[in-house]
Amino acid sequence: MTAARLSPVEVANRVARDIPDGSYVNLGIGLPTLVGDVVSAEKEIVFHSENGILGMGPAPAPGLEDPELINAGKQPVTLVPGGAFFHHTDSFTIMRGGHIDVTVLGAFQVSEDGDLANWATDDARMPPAVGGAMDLAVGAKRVLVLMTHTTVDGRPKILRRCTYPLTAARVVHRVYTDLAVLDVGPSGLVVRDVVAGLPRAELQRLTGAPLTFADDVATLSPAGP
Amino acid sequence: MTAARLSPVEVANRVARDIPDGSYVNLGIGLPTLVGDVVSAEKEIVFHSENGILGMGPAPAPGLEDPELINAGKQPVTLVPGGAFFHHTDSFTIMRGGHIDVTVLGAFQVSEDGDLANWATDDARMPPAVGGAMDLAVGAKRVLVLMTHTTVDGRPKILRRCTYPLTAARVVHRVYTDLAVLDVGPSGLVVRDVVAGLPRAELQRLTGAPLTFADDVATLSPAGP
Amino acid sequence: MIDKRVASTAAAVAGLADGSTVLVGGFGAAGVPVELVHAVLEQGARDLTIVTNNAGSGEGDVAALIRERRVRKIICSYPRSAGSVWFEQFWAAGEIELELVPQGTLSERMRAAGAGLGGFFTPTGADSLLAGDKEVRVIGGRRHVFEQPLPGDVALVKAFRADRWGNLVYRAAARNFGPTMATAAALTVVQVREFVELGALDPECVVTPGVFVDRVVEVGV
Amino acid sequence: MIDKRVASTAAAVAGLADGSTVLVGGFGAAGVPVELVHAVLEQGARDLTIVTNNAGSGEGDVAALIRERRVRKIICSYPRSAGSVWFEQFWAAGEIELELVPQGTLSERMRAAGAGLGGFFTPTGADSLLAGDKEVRVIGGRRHVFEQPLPGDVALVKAFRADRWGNLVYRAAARNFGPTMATAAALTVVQVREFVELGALDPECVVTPGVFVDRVVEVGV
Repeated sequence: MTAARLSPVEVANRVARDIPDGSYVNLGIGLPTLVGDVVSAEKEIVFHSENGILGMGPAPAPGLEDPELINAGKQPVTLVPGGAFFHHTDSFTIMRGGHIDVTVLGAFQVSEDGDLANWATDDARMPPAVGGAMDLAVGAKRVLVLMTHTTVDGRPKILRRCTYPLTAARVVHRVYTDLAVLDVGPSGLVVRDVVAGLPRAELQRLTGAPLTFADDVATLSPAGP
Repeated sequence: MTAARLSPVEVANRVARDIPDGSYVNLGIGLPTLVGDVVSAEKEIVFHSENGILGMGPAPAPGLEDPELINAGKQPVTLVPGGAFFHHTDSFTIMRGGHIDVTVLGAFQVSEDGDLANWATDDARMPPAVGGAMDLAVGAKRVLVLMTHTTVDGRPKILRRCTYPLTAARVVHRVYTDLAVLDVGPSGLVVRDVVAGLPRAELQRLTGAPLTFADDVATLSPAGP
Repeated sequence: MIDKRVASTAAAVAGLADGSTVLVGGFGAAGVPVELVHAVLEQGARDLTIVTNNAGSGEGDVAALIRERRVRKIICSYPRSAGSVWFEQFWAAGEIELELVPQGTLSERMRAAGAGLGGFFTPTGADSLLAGDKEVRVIGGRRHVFEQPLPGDVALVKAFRADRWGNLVYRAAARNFGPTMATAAALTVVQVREFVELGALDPECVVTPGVFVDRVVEVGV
Repeated sequence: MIDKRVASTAAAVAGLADGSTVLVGGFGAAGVPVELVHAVLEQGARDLTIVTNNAGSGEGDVAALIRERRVRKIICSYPRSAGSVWFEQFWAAGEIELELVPQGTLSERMRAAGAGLGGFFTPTGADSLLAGDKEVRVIGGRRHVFEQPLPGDVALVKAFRADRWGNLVYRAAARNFGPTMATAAALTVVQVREFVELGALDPECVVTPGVFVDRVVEVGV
């Protein structure tokens, strides 16, 4: 195959380009946190953390960690000037109440209708855990998913219908993978970007739902289109 | 009639005696505010005001009024050390959530079951107005009513059933009037105190619901029993 | 770059559409965004629904909007204050609609809107005429009434200080409905006594984080 | 005279009854009232229902209560953190009950209890398995699920500073569930780093007014 999949940082770069200056943004734990590392310094983005922070800054210098200043992934962070602390109920007012402009979430599966499955698999050996995923999914104005296009064994994660338990129905606006950028449109998935060198038929083969292609499909490359 | 009705301040004195040290108290507007003026300085009582104050103190000295530090009756007040400000939604969390130990309310009518009517009469010429009366009535741990025993034209305000629109049903614990102190018991009204010189039959005549008398009825007098 | 500061009260209320629902802060005279309300008077929007605790007083603030026949309906808890003469006159003439809501329910309904909730059951008013034909349910042995979220198109709020991100602190009992209304409107407009530098507000003491605020204007009072 | 200060963590948790529902603050390690939880371990109450965001970590805090078989049920949003080994072991063996609640709903259910509300409709989880057999209602074109209040018999909270009235301020992201839990329990017990004089806390910055607090103990951390 001539197409090289994007690295996680490259996908994060692509997501970061779509976040407007001045946005209030919540990044899910895991891969989405990369977006915070690569967003342009020319934009003023206010990062929200579910555990009661607006204006979350990067990790502190070693030795300066504050165990009471952590993010949703329980990693030490900092607060930027203009930041504020509040309690959990107020924090979820922000999330559920439609005050977050953009959230970037990881996912196990996304359906062609924008259904999101990112909290549970069909593995019953582990106790279920949900955290704030459902609140973010129903509450953010724009839900972006950042994930690999296929599972580690090559099966599609973008499907007609999710097979894993849903986080929320019809909430995802756009999906960013290591192969493509896809919008969830009123009549299904619309491809906006495809990684350089990947034939459309091959992208369709790796996707479990029918694709249409935008008139102006852009080419995704590590340097960006 | 040989019995002298108590003055409003004398009734307020009687109410104040029943408020335990350390209580969180909300006083309704009008006559109930007198209770704050007469409560013993030996007790530490924290006064709540629905507009976002705990630790409300007395009126400021003339010239020191702060137009942004007012009570529920829109009169200037002060804040005592240990006081705090909060917003309306939090203030009503305190009121409705059962965190106020005692509220003292005025009333048009009280029923033998403890129904309270204190927000509307049957006069349809004035627009209705309710404020925080219903929240206090349903939320406080103990609801005390301070009112005259009868209307200005001598009709009973304590009734089998209220004829005015209800504020809340079965909420009043004790009624303090210028003639008596009455508990709302499981089988009706029980007289605890009667004003000096008032025959029991006369108290019953001025009351629109059957009374029983406690074994140890006390005598209410201006100096207190 | 985030800068929510605007130069005038006229700019702060620009675009207010006829028929809007406007949440107006204040309890008594404390926390009433008088300068913003007067800017609405100048701006001209009409057929407004005003959500506020009282129904205005004298000739200023919401009373002036009522007098100028700009208010179709008022949703409040206590429209009968001293000085609510314009409201009383229009109400008696049947020229203004009133939805009376218990004060805690008023605040809680706006909170529900701001918090993305679909409504709640409260015991407040469940035994009263104000329950009207609302759904009543016995929960824990007690009657509760179902209350719906109350969102605004615009909120007009008075705070004490703001930075350019719109973080707010308030003063004393002028805080009242402001923090809740700020969460509940599509467009939240705030007047403050003074602007401060970003970072000047203690992050532990910010009452309304800027995420809830769209425009801030300095009015000096 | 109001003085909610107690001299020891043992005195702070005295009287905790078997079978109690205990709200335990904290998110990750921040804001966990470790010293109070360990006092509960010493105190001996069993058959507890613990409401908390995570299911403990390592050998301390809630994990220790689980290990010692003192926890019948846990109500939380995320029991699968690194180090939740005791919970995972007991859960796999069917020896502990789990009620999984989305994080915002967990906090909101406790708020409803503290605010005297009978429950609320939320879109969160309405399309998920967690809706279970709960009432679902379409509101504004969107599915909502009815969620009930979640009160505690006791709340264990970690704050930063307290005065003798129990007024509290917190630090940074250690605030998390504390202010809500403090409203939602019949008995609210707080550990703080330090006591301050009455009047030393800025009345504009008090996060939890003392009305919600019953006992406070100084633990130095």
